[in-house]
Amino acid sequence: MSLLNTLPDYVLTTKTDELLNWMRKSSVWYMLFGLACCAIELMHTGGPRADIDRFGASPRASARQSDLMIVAGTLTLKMALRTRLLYDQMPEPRYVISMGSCASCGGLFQLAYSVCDGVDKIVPVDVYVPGCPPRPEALTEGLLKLQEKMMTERWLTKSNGNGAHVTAA
Amino acid sequence: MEPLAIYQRIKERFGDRALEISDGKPDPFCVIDPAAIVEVATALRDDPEISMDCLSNESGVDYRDRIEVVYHFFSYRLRHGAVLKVRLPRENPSVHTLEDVWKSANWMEREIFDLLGVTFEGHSDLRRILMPEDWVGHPLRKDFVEPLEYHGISTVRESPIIRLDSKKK
Amino acid sequence: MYLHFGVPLALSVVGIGLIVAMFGLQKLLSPNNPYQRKIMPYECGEPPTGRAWINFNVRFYLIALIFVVFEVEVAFVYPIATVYLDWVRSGQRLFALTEILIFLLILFVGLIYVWVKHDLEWVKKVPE
Amino acid sequence: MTLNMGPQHPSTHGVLRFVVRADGEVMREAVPDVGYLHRSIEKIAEKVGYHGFMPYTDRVDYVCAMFTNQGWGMASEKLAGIEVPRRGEFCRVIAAEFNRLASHLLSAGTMAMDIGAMTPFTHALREREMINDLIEELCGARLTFNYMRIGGVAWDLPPGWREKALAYLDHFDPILEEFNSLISYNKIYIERLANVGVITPEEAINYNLVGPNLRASGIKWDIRKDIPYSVYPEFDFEIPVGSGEWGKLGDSMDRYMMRIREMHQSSRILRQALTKIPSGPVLAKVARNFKPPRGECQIRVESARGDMGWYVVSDGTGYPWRVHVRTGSFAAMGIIQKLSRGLMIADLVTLIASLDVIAPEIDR
Repeated sequence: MSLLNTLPDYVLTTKTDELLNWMRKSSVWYMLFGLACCAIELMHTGGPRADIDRFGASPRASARQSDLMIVAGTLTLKMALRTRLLYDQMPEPRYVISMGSCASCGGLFQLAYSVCDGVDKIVPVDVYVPGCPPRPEALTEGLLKLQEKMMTERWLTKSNGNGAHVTAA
Repeated sequence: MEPLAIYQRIKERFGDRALEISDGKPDPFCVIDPAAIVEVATALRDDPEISMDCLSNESGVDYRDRIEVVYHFFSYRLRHGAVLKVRLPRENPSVHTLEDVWKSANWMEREIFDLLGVTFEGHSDLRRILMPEDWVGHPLRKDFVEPLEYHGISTVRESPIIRLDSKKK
Repeated sequence: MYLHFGVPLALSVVGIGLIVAMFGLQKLLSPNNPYQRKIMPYECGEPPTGRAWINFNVRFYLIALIFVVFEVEVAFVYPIATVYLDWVRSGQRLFALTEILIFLLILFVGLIYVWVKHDLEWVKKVPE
Repeated sequence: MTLNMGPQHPSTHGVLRFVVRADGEVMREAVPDVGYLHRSIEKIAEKVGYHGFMPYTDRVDYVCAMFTNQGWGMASEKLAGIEVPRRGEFCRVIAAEFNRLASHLLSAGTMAMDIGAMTPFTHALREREMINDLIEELCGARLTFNYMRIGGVAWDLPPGWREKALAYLDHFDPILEEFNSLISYNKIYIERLANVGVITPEEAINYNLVGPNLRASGIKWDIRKDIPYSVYPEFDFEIPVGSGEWGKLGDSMDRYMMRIREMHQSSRILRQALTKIPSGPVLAKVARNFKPPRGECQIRVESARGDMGWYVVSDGTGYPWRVHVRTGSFAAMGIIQKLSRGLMIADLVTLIASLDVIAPEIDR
C-alpha cells in the first residue's frame, strides 16, 4: 500500500519529490567495497582531510545498510559474480559509482585474462569517476554529481514516477 | 659458500641425477632430475655446510617445448642461496611436492598448479588458488587462448572509437 | 480532577505517535521490491553456506540466564530508589536501608556462587 | 557452523575470503580463499616491454609502490648490467623510505581500527596525507607513482623539496611518539594483541615469513643490511628485532611494534639521505627499446612487507619471457590456516592485521 507511482499525472508533486530526494541525497551511505588501489583513495576520501562525511556519506560495512556502492578498484571475473549478488542484496533505491578507470572500462588491465572490463557489464552505473586512482577531490565531485542526479528523480506520480532505481526481479 | 661450489657438491653426491650446471650470467643454476628433487632438497636442508633452511621462491616457467620449475633456496644461517631447476614435459607435467620439506612450498606450488598446470604429487590440498574454481585452462602457458566469455560476462570490450565511427556514417 | 494523569497520557500519545509516524512514512514512501536474490541471507557477497538454525552451546544460555537475574534485581531497585527520600523524611530511614541491603545481599551471595562455579569465565579454548 | 568472512568485509584488508568453521566463538579452522584481485600482472609483463611494465609494478603492491618500482628497476639493471648514478640511487632510497613510512602508518592505523580504536586511524591518515603531498610534489602521483625508471629515477628532486622534507621529518618524529603512546600502551590494545598468533622462529623460517613478521619472531634479518643493495650501506640504522616484552616472542604485539620502531629507523635513514645526497645526473643512458641479454636473475628488495623476490627470465627480445614476484603477503597467508586453529574469531582479525596482508600482493 505504498504511495509510490500511484498518484494520477495531473497531481503536481514536484515539491514533495524534492523533499524526498533532498532527504535521500543528504544521507547517502556508501558500502565499504574497496577492491584495489582505489580502496586506499576511498579510505583517504573518508579520512580526515577530504572528508565526504560532510555530505552525509558515511561508510557502512554491509550491503544491507548502504544505498550507494562505490566500486573502487579492478573488478576481476571471480569478483564480478559476487558484485552482482551484493548489488542485488542492497535495498532500493540504490546507486553505483564506478571509481577509477579499472572499474569504468578495465583501465590498464584490459590486457589481463582475468579482469572484467568495466563494472557496467554487471550492474547499472550512475556516475563514472575517471582517474587511476582518482584523487579524493575527484571522488567527492563524483558524489556531488550523484546527489544532483538524485535530485531529479520523481517518485509519486504514476507515469513519470520513474524510481529508475527500482529494478525488476 | 658460492652457488657454483654448492652445485659441485650436489654433483659429487648425486652424480648423474644432477643433470647440468650452468654458470649463466647473471645467476648460475643447476638442473636436477625431477625424480630426485626431494632427496636433493632434504640433502640441501640437512647438510650442515649448506643448511638451506628456507625455500624462498618457487616459480614455473613455460619454455614452449618444456616447462621448468625453478626453486630458489636460501639459508638464513650461512647467508647464501642456490637455484635448482627441474625440467618437465609439457603434457601433464608432474613432480613431487616439497611441502613436507618446507611448509612454504604449499601455496607456491598451488599457484604453479593453478597458472601452469604442473601437478605436484603428495600435495596436501592441490586446488586452484588464484583463478575461479571452474576456470578452464592454465593462463600462464604461452599457448593459452583467453575465453570470450565467463558466466555470461563477455571479456571483450569493444573500443569506443569504433562506436563513434559508426555514428558518423 | 484527573488532571495529573494528563502528563503520562501526553507522553504515551507522543511516543506511540512518533513510532507510528516513522513506520507509516517508511511503509508509504519507500519502494518495496523483495525478490529472491535480494532476500537471500547476506554473507559478504557469497551464496550462504550451512544452516542458520544451529544449536548453540549451552554456555551462552547460562550467561544469558545470569544476566536476566541481575537485570531483574536492578529493575526492582529502581522504584525503591525513587521513593527512598519519602521514607527518609517519614523517619523510617534505617528500616528502608536495611531492607534494600538484605535484598542486595541475597543476590550478592548468588553472584559469589556463580563466580566460584566459574560460570562467568568466557570460554577461550574448546577441546578438539 | 561455517561462517563466510567473505570478499567484501571491512577488516580483511582488501578482497580476501576466509571460510571459518567455528564452534561458538572459537574457530576450528579458517581456510583462506584468495584470487579475487588476481589481475594477471605476470602475464601482462610478457605483453608489454621492460619500460612499459613499470606502471604495472605499482599495482603489485599499491600501498608501498616505490619498492616494487625499485625491484623491477634493479632486476632489469642486473640483467643488462646498467650502473645507476649515485644521485639516482639516493633519490630511490629517499622515495622508498618515505613510502615505507606511509605504508607502516596505514598498516598501524587500520590495525588499530580493526581492534576497535577509531581515532588512531584518522591520526595515521592525516600523517599519510602529508607524506602523499611530499611524494606527489616529487613524482606527481599519490599512490601509483611510476617514479623510477630502468637505470635511475624519472625526475630530480624539485627545488626546495629537500627543506620541506626535512621540515616534515622534524614534525613527524614527535607525532610518531604521540601516536605510539596513544595506542601502544593501552591496556585493551595489549590485551587484544599479546600472545595472539604466536609464531616461533623456526616456523617463521619454515613458512618463509619475511620482513616485520620475521623480525618479530626474533630473527635479525633485513635485506638492506644483510644483502646490501643500492646505497643503504652508507647509512647507519639499526634493525628492530622482536623481544617478546608483552607476551611470548613472535606474537601480534611484537609484529605491531616492529612496524612502529621501523618508522623511527626510516626517518633516521631519510635524514641522513637528505643531507648526504650528492649532485649529478639521476638517470643512466638506457635505450628506448631496451633489450637485455638472454639470461635470468632474481633480486630481492626489502619492501615494507618484507623482502620481495623478483625473478625475471629474459630471452634477448624486448619483452621479458617470464616475471615472477614472490611477495611478503603471499608467504604470510600460508601460515594463517595453521595459526587459526583454536583462535577466537575476533583474534583472526587481529592476526590478519598484524601480518599486514593485502590483497594485491597475494593475488598479483
